[in-house]
Amino acid sequence: MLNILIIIPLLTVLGILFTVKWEQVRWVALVGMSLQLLFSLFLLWQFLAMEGVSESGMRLEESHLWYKHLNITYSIGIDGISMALILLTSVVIFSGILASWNVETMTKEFFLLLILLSTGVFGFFISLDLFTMFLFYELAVIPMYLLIGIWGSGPKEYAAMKLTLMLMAGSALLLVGILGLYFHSSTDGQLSFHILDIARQNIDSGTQRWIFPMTFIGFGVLGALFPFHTWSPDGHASAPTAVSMLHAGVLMKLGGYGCFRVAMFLLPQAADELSWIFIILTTIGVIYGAFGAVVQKDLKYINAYSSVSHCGLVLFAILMMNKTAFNGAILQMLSHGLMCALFFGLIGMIYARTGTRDITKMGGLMKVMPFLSVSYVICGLASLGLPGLSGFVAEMTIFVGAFDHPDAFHRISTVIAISSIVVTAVYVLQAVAKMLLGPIGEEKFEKITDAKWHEKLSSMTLIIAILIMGIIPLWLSDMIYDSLDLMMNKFSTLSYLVE
Amino acid sequence: MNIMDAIVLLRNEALLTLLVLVLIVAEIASGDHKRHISYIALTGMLIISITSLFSTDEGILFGGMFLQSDMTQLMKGILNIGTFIVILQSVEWVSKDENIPRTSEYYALMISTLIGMSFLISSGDFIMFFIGLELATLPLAALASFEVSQARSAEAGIKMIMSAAFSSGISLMGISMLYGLGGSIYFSELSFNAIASPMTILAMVLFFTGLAFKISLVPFHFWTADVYEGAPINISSYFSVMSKGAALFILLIILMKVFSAAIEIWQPLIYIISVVTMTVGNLFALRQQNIKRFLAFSSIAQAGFIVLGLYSGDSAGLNASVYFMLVYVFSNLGAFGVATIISNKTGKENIEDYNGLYKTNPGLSLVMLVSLFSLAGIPPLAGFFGKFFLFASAASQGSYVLVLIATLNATLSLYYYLLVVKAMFINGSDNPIPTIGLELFSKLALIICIIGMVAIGFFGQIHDEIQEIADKFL
Amino acid sequence: MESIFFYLLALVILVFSFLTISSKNILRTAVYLLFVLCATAGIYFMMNYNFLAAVQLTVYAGGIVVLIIFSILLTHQINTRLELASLKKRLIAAVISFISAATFFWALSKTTWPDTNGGVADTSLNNIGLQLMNFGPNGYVLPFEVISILLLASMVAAIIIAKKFSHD
Amino acid sequence: MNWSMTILIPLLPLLSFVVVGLFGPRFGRKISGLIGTFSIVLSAFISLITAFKYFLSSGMDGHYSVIIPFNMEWLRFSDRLHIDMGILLDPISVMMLVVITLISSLVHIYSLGYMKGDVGYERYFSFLSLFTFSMLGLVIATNIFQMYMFWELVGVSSYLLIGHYYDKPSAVAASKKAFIVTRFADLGFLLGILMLSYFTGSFDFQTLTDPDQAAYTQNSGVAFLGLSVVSWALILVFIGGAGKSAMFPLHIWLPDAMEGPTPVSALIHAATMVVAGVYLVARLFPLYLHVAPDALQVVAFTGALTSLFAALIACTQEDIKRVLAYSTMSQLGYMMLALGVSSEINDNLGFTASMFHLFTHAMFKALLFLGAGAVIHAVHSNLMKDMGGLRKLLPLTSLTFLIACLAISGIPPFAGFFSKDEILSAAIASNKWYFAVELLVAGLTAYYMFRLYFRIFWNKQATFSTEIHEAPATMTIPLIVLAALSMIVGFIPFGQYVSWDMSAHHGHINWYLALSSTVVALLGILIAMKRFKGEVNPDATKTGLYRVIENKFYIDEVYVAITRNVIYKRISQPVAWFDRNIVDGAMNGVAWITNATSSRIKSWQSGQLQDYLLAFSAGVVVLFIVLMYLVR
Amino acid sequence: MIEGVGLNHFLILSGVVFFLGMYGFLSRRNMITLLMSLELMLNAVNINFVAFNAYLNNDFLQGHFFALFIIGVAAAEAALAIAIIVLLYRKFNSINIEKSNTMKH
Repeated sequence: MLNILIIIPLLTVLGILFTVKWEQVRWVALVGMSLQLLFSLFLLWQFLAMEGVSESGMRLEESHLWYKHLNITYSIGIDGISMALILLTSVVIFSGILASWNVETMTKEFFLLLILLSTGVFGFFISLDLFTMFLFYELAVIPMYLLIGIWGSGPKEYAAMKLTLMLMAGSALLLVGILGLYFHSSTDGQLSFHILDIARQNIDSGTQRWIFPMTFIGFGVLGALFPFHTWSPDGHASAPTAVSMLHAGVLMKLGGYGCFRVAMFLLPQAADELSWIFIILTTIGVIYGAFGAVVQKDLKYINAYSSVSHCGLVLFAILMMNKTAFNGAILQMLSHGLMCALFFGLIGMIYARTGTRDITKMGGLMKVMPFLSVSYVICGLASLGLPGLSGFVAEMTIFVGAFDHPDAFHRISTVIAISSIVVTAVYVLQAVAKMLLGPIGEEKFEKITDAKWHEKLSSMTLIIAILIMGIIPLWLSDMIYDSLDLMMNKFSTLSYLVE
Repeated sequence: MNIMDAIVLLRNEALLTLLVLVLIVAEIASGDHKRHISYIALTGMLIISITSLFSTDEGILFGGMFLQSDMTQLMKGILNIGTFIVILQSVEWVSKDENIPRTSEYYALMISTLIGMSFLISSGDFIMFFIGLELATLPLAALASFEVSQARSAEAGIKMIMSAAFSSGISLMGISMLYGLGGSIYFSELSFNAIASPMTILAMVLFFTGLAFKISLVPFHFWTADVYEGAPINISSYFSVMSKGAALFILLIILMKVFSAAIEIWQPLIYIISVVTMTVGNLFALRQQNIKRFLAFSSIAQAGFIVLGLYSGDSAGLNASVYFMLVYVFSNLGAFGVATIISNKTGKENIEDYNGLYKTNPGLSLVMLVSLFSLAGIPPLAGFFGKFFLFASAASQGSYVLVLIATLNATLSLYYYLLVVKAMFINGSDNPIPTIGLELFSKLALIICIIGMVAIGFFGQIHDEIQEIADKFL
Repeated sequence: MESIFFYLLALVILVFSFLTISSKNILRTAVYLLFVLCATAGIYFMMNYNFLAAVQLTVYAGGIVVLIIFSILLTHQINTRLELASLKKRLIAAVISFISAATFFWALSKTTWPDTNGGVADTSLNNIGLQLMNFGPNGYVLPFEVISILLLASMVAAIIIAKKFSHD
Repeated sequence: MNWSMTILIPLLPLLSFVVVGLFGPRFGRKISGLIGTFSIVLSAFISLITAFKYFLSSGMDGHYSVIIPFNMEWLRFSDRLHIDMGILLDPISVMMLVVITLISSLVHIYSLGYMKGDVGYERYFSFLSLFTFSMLGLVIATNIFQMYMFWELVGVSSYLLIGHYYDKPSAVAASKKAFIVTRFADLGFLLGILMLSYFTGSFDFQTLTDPDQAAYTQNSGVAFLGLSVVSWALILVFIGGAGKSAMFPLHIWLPDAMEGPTPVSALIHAATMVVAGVYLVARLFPLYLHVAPDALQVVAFTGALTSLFAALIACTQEDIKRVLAYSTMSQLGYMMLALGVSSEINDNLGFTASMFHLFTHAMFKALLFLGAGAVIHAVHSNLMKDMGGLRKLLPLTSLTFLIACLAISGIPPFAGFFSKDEILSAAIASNKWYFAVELLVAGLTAYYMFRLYFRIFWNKQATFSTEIHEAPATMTIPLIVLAALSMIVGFIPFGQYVSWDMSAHHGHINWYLALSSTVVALLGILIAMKRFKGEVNPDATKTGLYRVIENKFYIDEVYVAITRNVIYKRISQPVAWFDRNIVDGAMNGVAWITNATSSRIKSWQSGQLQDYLLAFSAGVVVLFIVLMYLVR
Repeated sequence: MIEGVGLNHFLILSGVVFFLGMYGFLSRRNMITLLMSLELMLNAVNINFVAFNAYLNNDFLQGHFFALFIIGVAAAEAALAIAIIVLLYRKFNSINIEKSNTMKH
């Protein structure tokens, strides 16, 4: 059944290929992605209806042998974590399509690549086999180059190249890590790329110690791990709206999810031993991204740095290695995905109207485009962790989880990370104040119109998702929480870890 | 041995020789309708390609000078298919006014090199090895200087033949030493009483250079770029795939089978060569302006990856290399195919000229894109699988550092492939290449390449099949 | 007695080899090369490889050197004094050649050659002819055939390159 | 007894917020305003019923029990830690419910008139409803995390309302400042919560405030800087409270917050939200008292300092709303002090006193603000120099304002007298210095309030550009109601209802103290009357010290210096620079090095065949040597 | 096999000739002299083969035949090279190897 998640986008791609008029292309894309969204919801319903967790912890598992000799399989399956991220992806891609309704140059190619990218993302989230996971990972990254390079703005070639190369360099490390895992997946008998198979194996700690950094940094690059995050500001700033949305909203989650599923899950011992290095890095990243955002003038840069901070929090939480923090990490991925997508979507819409992204040149936009402005404010509030919106749920879970470590090192880094929420408030409100409030910046802004239907629908989808997550988080949190048992079992073999 | 069995074992070589003869006869018979010769060559190659798909018996002919097995047959098949594609791509160029008088010579020479490669792969002793190698090389030098009106074509020819001669001299020195040390020219009878003795190592290195030269491994690669640039572009593509492939195959066979006991010597050799080759190839490739030079350096870097498969010295490595070569045929010929068409129609060979290509020639740009991505190893194109298996085979020996260097190099290579992609898709141009109407054969060639690149990866059976052949072979 | 003769020939080979690579007159160079080849043929004779020596004389000395002389004439080089390459280049070439040679001789000094001599091969023309046409072990009919393809191809190749086409 | 009705108290405003917020523009101004007002009035009504029920029926035996009519799991962190959403009824929360809904209803009604003609009318009402909802959620929180959530929501609705006039840069800046400063303080709150919950394994107030549990006894040892871990946690929590309640030095946002519409100031920045800090400390009071008395010292000291400090500044301000804002701060200081000095010695009178003062203060301070609003509404200015002699033009406003001034000054029998008296008696029982300070502040309070009063309503008649007339009924009715309340609420026997252990106490008035404080207050009034009843030249009296005080001790400037110079220039800009140049530079550097290497080795490919072959030969030799080295 | 002459003497002779040829190939400018240097190298290799055949593997004539085929290939190589040299001479009007460096970097 999970195959449908890949089949729908692929069919959409085909559909787009055979569509002639550019006006129709976007409709094809929209219909495809609406189906995808509906199917994700259906899947969620199915998932929640399913009683109990199977022995492997995964549901709807399927496995087909692909490369017999290397025992590469096409294995898919979901647990609560992937389910949540699939939902996120389908929401974001849906609103991404709507947000890029007005792409007029090479429309066909644009939507084609966009949906191809989303195929990669869906595939990644349902993969249980490291090989296919890696395959989908790269499939998701590469269309980015063209999407930014062709439809981007500013120094787009540079940004696209930097982004692609840094991410691919990350995946270079990752590949080595994956091969390392593969060749240690069994001491006798058949080697395997299957995550659950590898998880059953206790890899010796010396091996873990070198594979862990490889995989963690490899995925971490995409998860904006400091200091490998520099592709993010330039990349986001140059990318077209929907791409920024998808990239910040979904693609960066691949990094976090990968760190979680591969680095932490399969290499618990090394994770425990080496986490301090990465905790330092992520703590720096969290606070550093926030401070970096304070002085930015370009809206996209503000959000890019804020992403560094928020995604740093994801990795930070993952490294805290207890159930609550893991839960928080996944929630933060969802929350950040939704609000970052909304942010970038709104920025795109604002940019399309004002022709600038410099907050010092804008002002008073609340008057002329109340819908977009209010959406922006809601998003900003979600970003700074206002209760009732998604950010709060995620951040608090992380903080509570992270605070569960009694030693001074974890405590101090937690406190530093928490203090970022103040800085977040500073830059969010600063942007809101300069851009939306105050007197109208330039005369030409007075003629600006508010959002069109597709823009409204795009924003509303995300806002509703943010609200649902913020107001009734329990089902989501429980869904993720219950799926963490698999992970925790793996950790429980390490007697010295605190639960 | 039954004569019929012998002919069946020799079918590839026999048919190719027959084709050469037919071509020469056709030259006389064709008169003014030289274009028909192209069709003959095409049909011939198609038939031969198809026959090479069938599995074969193991066989030893000529007292051990000719060895045939499924593996060698597979290798020949890959080369045949590649040659078929190259010929498809050549038809347009050969039919130009200045080339058409020499049509049959062109094909005859090309196919005679293919005969050489075929014998090279099947060689069971050093004499056949040497003659096969020379037959695979010498006519190519002539083909490189085929465009007699072009000075740089002549220059390519001289660089090719001089380098080749020098390298075969060095290599022969090594062979003579191996003969002295091993006591025989037959691979099966070679025996070394002290593998790690200085002379054995020296002889092996000297011998290795002859093939390294053909595969364009650093530091024996310098001729490559100049020759590719100067030679007619079809010949460059032939160089980059077939010539390289044949040498790689025989290197695989010799190292893994003949010198399998000497793995402690050549494993570090491959390590060093592989690292140096991909790094240097990449570093040069990223600053090239001419598409042929660019592809030349890219193919050098690819060669660095290919020899990774040798590193493990087991059947998985053999499989990985052969599999990659299969993929590489389609990928590289796809890229070269586009470059050929553009060069033939407009004479433009600089990457700058490709600016804005997508606007005017979306089809060609897409083929180029897919080919370059396949070369760069981007999923789900076949190149990704090929590279992955190469890395996996190297990693199976525990050499993760080597794999890391390779993967980082793959990233670096992505950079320059993206430069071309950027030129085609992103850059604008005041004077773009006009829309090109494709001829049937060129189109067909591109379609075959695309199918190859897109489809191969999805069929795991191909890999498994090669694995079985490789297991049987070693 | 034989050994003295060998050393004499060896000396000839060495001296003329050296002259071949150092002479400034191209025609003389060709002649020096001829001497080298002939002296080598002499060694072959001494070793009882008469057929090989004959081939050496006819193909090498008679064929290739003549070909070279023709090409000298064709390219109007007969009177030009060869210019020397730059000192730097010669120096680098000398150093690299010398190091290569040194490595080679060092390796040679470390080598004991395995002696697998059993009997003495028949080097008569008759036997050689039989072996050349034999397709069993130690028969050389296959290389013989393949080299014919090589020669054919080379011939075709040489023709298409050197031939002047009408529109050239 | 069925308390499920109470759930409507917060839900009605929430509903109003959603309905008005989403459909306000559709409904039109009038209906939106009415929906908002009606829902909150209904909510107030239910609150009053609840209060009656609670105090009269539940506390018959002199002891009130905690009632949790509703509690539902909202988010689960781990097996032991989870956030619940629920309703907790105990004396202080019921008292707060009444205060909030009452003041809010009056402010709503008042706003119907005050905001008439404003562009963002619907927005205003929806946010007002949001605020009310959040504030109600805060006080009825069953656990500290729920409180934190609503705490944040309160902060954001305050932000939204302060920035109501969002095209005015000063309002925008003020709203931003308010949010960020309180956010900073909330950081302390959050850390405090995390620490407390880590030790106790619960967010629940009932578990949390049980001082006997093992977590506290185990962690009572000195951990850091002479204080125990729990003390630190409670100090951190107090920082959160101090931020909301504008305690020194986190007070800087409150005066600026006066940029918002005046009814908002009355509701949020005088009566309800700013007392959240006090309420927080009161909520955790058993914990402070038993586990961390040293934290309570901090509370007391901060309260005393703030009350004095703010009172001094209030004497110098020209903007009437700012005077009131500083006055609020000063009174909040009183409340904090009262909590801080509360101890076993005098039966924890301070706790009751604090709550009592909170209660009375809400009434008269709201009245003051609303009165000031009426004045501003008439005069269209906030500055005293534009006013004067208004008592004839605005007789009703003048009268109610006078009542409020008397109430806040602590003149019997107005409400403030009773509560202030209790505070003073609590203070004197604890520390003489605190008493002295508070007495001084009482005098100062009287002084600045009457300075305000005289300068607005007496003084010389100012000239006005427009005609001045009394406000409409929607605005005057709340004034009258509040004036009435300010007069009578002091007589409520507060100790019987609200006390720290939830049992009824019988308070009594300490007449010596009452006398002394009244005298001091009267003295203040007299001085003010002497100086400001007639014409004044505001510039004449400005000495150096006066200027320092007028400029609020330059605290704002210090803050600006810190934020601008340290955070912005010393941290953020360097971080941005570092990112652009060092981190990004490193990545670009890798690319540069690759390119440079590439162009450096370009000459290898010289086009000279012999160079190639030289490399070839050299390669052979090098390979051989390396292999010799490696193999052997 | 020659009485009184060891295998190493042959090898030293061939080695010296080979590396002289190599030096010539690497240092001379005229393409025809390059070709001649190459012949020296191949000749040296032939000596090797013959010597090994005579001294070590006298059972068969493998080295002998190898030398024979090398001569044949060398002839083909030389012929082709000369054809290209002639072609080049027509284009560049020079057979200086250093002059044909139009393609580089």
